[in-house]
Amino acid sequence: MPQMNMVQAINDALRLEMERDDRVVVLGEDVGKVGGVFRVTAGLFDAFGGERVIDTPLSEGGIIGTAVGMALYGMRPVPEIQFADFIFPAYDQIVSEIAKYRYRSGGQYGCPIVIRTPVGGGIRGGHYHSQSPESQFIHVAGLKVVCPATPEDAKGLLLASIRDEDPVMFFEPKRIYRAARGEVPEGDFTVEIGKARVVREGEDVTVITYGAMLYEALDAAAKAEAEGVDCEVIDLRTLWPLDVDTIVASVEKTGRVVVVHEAPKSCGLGAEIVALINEKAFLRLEAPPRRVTGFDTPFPYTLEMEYLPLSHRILPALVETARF
Amino acid sequence: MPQMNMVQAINDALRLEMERDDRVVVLGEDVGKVGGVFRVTAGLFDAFGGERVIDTPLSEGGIIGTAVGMALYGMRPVPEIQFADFIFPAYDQIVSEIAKYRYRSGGQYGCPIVIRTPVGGGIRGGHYHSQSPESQFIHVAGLKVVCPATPEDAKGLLLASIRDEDPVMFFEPKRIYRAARGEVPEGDFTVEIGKARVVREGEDVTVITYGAMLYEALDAAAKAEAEGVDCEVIDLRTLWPLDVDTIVASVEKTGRVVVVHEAPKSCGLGAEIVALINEKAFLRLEAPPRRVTGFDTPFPYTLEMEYLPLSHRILPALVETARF
Amino acid sequence: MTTATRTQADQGTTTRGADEAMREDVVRVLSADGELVSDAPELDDALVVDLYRAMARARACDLRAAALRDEGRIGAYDGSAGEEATTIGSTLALRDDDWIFPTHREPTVALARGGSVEAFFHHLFGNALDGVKGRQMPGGFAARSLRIASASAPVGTQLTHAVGLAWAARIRKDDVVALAHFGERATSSGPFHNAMNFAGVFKTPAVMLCRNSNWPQVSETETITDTFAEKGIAYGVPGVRCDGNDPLAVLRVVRHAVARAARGEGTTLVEALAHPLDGPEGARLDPLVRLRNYLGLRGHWSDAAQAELDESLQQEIDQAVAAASAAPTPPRTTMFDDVFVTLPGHLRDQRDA
Amino acid sequence: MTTATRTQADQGTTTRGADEAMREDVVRVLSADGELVSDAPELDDALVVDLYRAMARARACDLRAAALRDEGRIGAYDGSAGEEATTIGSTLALRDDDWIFPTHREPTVALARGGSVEAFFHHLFGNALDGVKGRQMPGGFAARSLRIASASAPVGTQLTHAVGLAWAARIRKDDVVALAHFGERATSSGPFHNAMNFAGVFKTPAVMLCRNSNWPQVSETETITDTFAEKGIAYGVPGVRCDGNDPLAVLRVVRHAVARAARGEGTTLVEALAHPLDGPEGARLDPLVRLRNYLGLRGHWSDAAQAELDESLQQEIDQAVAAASAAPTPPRTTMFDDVFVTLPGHLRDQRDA
Ligand SMILES: Cc1ncc(C[n+]2csc(CCOP(=O)(O)OP(=O)(O)O)c2C)c(N)n1
Ligand SMILES: Cc1ncc(C[n+]2csc(CCOP(=O)(O)OP(=O)(O)O)c2C)c(N)n1
Ligand SMILES: [Mg+2]
Ligand SMILES: [Mg+2]
Repeated sequence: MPQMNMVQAINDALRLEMERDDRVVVLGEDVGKVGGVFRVTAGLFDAFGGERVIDTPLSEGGIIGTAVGMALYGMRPVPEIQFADFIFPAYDQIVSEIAKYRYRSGGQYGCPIVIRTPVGGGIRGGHYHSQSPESQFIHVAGLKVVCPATPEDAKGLLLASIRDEDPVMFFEPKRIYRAARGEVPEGDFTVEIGKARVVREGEDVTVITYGAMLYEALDAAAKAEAEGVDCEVIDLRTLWPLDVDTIVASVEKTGRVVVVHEAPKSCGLGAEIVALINEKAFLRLEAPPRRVTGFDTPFPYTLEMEYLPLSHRILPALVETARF
Repeated sequence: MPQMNMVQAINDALRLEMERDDRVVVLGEDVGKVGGVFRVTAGLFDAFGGERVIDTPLSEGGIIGTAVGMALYGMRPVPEIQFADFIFPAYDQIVSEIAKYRYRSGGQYGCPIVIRTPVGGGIRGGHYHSQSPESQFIHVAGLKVVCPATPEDAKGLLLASIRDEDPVMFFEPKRIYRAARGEVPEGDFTVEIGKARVVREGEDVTVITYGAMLYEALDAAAKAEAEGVDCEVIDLRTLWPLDVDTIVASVEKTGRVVVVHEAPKSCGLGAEIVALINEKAFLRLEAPPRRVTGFDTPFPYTLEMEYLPLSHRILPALVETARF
Repeated sequence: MTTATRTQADQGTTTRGADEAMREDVVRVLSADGELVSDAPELDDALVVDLYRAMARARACDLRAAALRDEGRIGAYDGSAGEEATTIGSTLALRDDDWIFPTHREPTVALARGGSVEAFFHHLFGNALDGVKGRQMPGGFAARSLRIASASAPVGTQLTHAVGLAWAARIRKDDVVALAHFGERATSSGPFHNAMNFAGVFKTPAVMLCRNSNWPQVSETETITDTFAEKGIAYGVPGVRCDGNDPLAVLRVVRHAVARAARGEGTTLVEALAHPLDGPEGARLDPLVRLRNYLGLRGHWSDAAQAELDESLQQEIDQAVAAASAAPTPPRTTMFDDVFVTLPGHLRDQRDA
Repeated sequence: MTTATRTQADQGTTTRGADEAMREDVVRVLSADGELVSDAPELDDALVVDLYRAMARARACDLRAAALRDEGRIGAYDGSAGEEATTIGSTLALRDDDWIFPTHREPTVALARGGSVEAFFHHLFGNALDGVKGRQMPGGFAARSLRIASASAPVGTQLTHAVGLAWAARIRKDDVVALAHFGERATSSGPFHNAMNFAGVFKTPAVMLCRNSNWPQVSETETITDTFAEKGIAYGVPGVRCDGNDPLAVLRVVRHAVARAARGEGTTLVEALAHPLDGPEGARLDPLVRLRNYLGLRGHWSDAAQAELDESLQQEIDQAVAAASAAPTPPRTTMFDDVFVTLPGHLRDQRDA
């Protein structure tokens, strides 16, 4: 299998699906001739032309709002938002329209749109090139939310997302766009939406994470091992709907949980996971579930490496939870 | 003390503060000559004129975006959004600008804006006149979030909010706009932001709620008493920052918790409260914390009374939690 | 019912007369008394009779719905009684292939596209037979089989949807036009700006139909421009104004815009100036009366025809209301359907708790 | 530094010549060689020298910042080298009382309002002495004492802020004008629509200054209108175009817009057509060279003066960069400040964990 980074894997998925299905169109700011800020759509304009790889005006609301109409007509729009931080001008279209279209039309219409956007910090981007707004979409019923951490998952999940009849928020962890490399199957394959992956098996503490923080969690787990703590690390891959079975099975085994995410702590996905574990495995809990997350501040600039829940912040939580 | 309903209490607070402080302006769709959809601003246009009680174009983004500029200039804008469901066109201005303005300017500027908007269901309003989006604002650092359940709190909290140097989301539970009546102190007084109220004391189960659901929780608590379950009911009043001390003190006593809110369950404020209690009082928990909330669906129309977490849904949760 | 073919529409609008009419300040075809005041394009009398019948049906359903609302038997209902020139006139200017993006005020357009009166009332009652399964307020209908999008409350959002659908049709090289309804206040909304700009840049085959129902009052709160049509200039989208109480004016202007769109020339912004029925000029300018007079003058309508129509509409509506009010409420479990195509675990839990 | 008084501005723009110039398609005062090409309004030579010095200072700081960026010593920095006619010309058209709402490209406007070079570089380094406490990228500065709002990344948001501030000043009956900077692509954003519409309806004393830096290319992706200025028509806001590489043209047009705003006549949309420095015409039309030639022709500038200025700027900048790169990083605990005025419990917990 070829080695690819995340950018290449996503590009490969887009190209493949555009060849396979002529209803698929890519649209967004600078996605065409320029190939996107992160070059994720590079080459697609030349391959498929300006009617399928569309440079739009600078308006996220317009991009997503027109994508709705395209989807109603039977197309498969895959809009790109340059940074997740700039998705909010389109928030109304996403939460009031896309998320509710199937429901409010009594199932007559669907809105199969995949909104691709880079998330997360670690690139010296400050408030507006670093945020992780996934819980602002999870709380709203009607959206699937995906966040791959490996090139293989990025390709397989993107192909699954474009073929899904439901709208999907597809968050791409930009910090590992090029840093995460790995083997990626050639040609067509999908990774099922809604299935987490146990990346590392362990007996003592369950670590639940996703996106770029997977690598921090794995690093902390390796270091915890040196301290005699055996961690199981789960990469959620799909953030909504959650793979509750995989989470609960692990917690049933370990009785101890640490959730790690970049997004601010309060009302983040970590809170939901802790509450769910309380509902599903309360009697098995041997220590208070911990959250190691971004802080409840805007994403800072100079101090971003203090803000992110990196390995050195995860490690003590693992050890303390194991020894509670 | 005079009896007032919520609408009258809020109107009274606005009038009082506009008299006291000429920097206060009210703006929004139909808030002037018409006096607002729910008549909350009735009479203010006649009393203060069109430069302080301003009918704006139909654009929530414009209302909130210009309010930012007013606040930077030293005014105290109190914009109204007709229904919380229509706040999302202004979401970018709220989460990207208002919430971050003080932080990103290194404390040079503040954005003291109070955004008033009716929330909640029970008025046959369907998806778009019923939602409770509070967690979509709590997750974003930099906003205070308030939701009164009584006329007295509505007046006192609104006065405190307008005088606060931080931006405040002021959610008004529209189902009890007229149904909640009570004594309201005349003239000037404030209710401190960040303080919950123990509305009913009890030993067995702590019920944490806010807004219109307070009355459902109290009703369920009264019925639970008949079944021998003694509930303590906390009205949060301020949803962010949370009054953690009051919550933890109660859970330390009861060891059992039920959180009740109208908003969808997943990633709602209830999840955060459960996760916080895990962090602060894990060893005192004698039963899994429960959430009785709106479902993870868009807010329905015909079936809205099945959707809301009314007394008949709260009661079994109280009893089961007490007997766990 | 909507018999307009693209060729007809073309004929109706590429004649010299029609094009010149488009250059008028406010396009008008009928006087208040129903007499032709401008050089009318070829009009098929049978089509005008169809138009009149569809308008009468819409009016009757709107009035009954308002009565049901006032009796508290259904929820809040606005409708568009008095605005049939715009709602129904524009619908008959489209082919069945074309799409309609209504606001919550135009559920009656479904009736003009072959939707049944019974389906209309099932929806208003939000019952188990409602096409949208009781999920939305009376204004929030949808009819995919009729190519009518899902109406909803947030003002303006449907404008970008219409442009997006038209754009998709253009990309697919289909001869399909999308028409969006909206009120004049929606021009202040964000989606208006987005829809108009994308429509301009991508030359989408869309028609943006603005009901200026505040007319002849000026909407000082929304804009200081004299017209809403001129807002098109910012986007390279031509604006046309027409008498919104004149069904034949709306028909002509929308046909013109549709033909223009179909020719690949892009979007037109239409401002229909509508005197509200309860306004000072409402009764005098009632589009229903105006069109009936026109047909009467041409010998295509009579008091007997009117009596028969009234009678049959009342019967149809009575039966539909009886059926709709007798139908059951949607079962509780349906609340959890259609959030996603297949029920996920957490919703199964919530449904079965 | 910004010595313009409202009266001067008025004089500068109510003369016959100035008003006529506003009616030109593209207002231009200087030729590429620095000769007057239009009947100039009274221009105080001392002010023009100030303008030239401020532009030179901005250019020098911008170039050094770009170098620091290329060396990886600071984060992403765009700046506006070559656009000083617009950034600095407009700043000197304002009084100190007036407000500026910049994008991330105009941190140099602070330098033209009395901000120090050292403060400029402390900010770029995001160090403990940075006025915004290291919280934003290099473009995201703020200077309340200079009445400069907080620049940020989201395109367009500051436009409504500027209009809101101007509106507030109008309500308070203060003689204050707000000027917003933005690029031509921002005209597609939602806030542009909101800001322009509110500006029209409430006649706010604001100036909307659009840098069309794509010029002479047409931004086909953003709009199909020929100009960005004409977008004002949709909002009843007059649009004026000027040569964005001509500092005196920008000065004149912005003064005119400011005076108009101060007279209570509302907002003006200014489109400044700027050839980028690295574009085909950039070197020839460099606004710095153009203004230096103008001053030279009038005997107000010399090679010696230039050498002295270059020397002193380099010294000032060297010192500032040294100080800024030596200053410490903001302490970790500061990350939790300024989210709210007082630190709430949950942030105390997070800080002290
Ligand atoms: C985004 C949004 N804001 C506010 C409302 C509340 N609202 C419902 S109808 C209406 C007035 C709409 O006026 P117009 O667009 O002219 O349509 P009309 O009702 O006159 O047909 C308002 C403000 C809404 N539905 N959506
Ligand atoms: C809302 C939003 N969307 C996208 C971006 C990413 N972005 C940054 S600058 C830019 C282009 C801006 O062009 P223009 O407004 O003409 O300003 P210029 O950079 O040319 O000065 C884009 C798309 C952003 N910052 N904000
Ligand atoms: Mg209207
Ligand atoms: Mg530009």
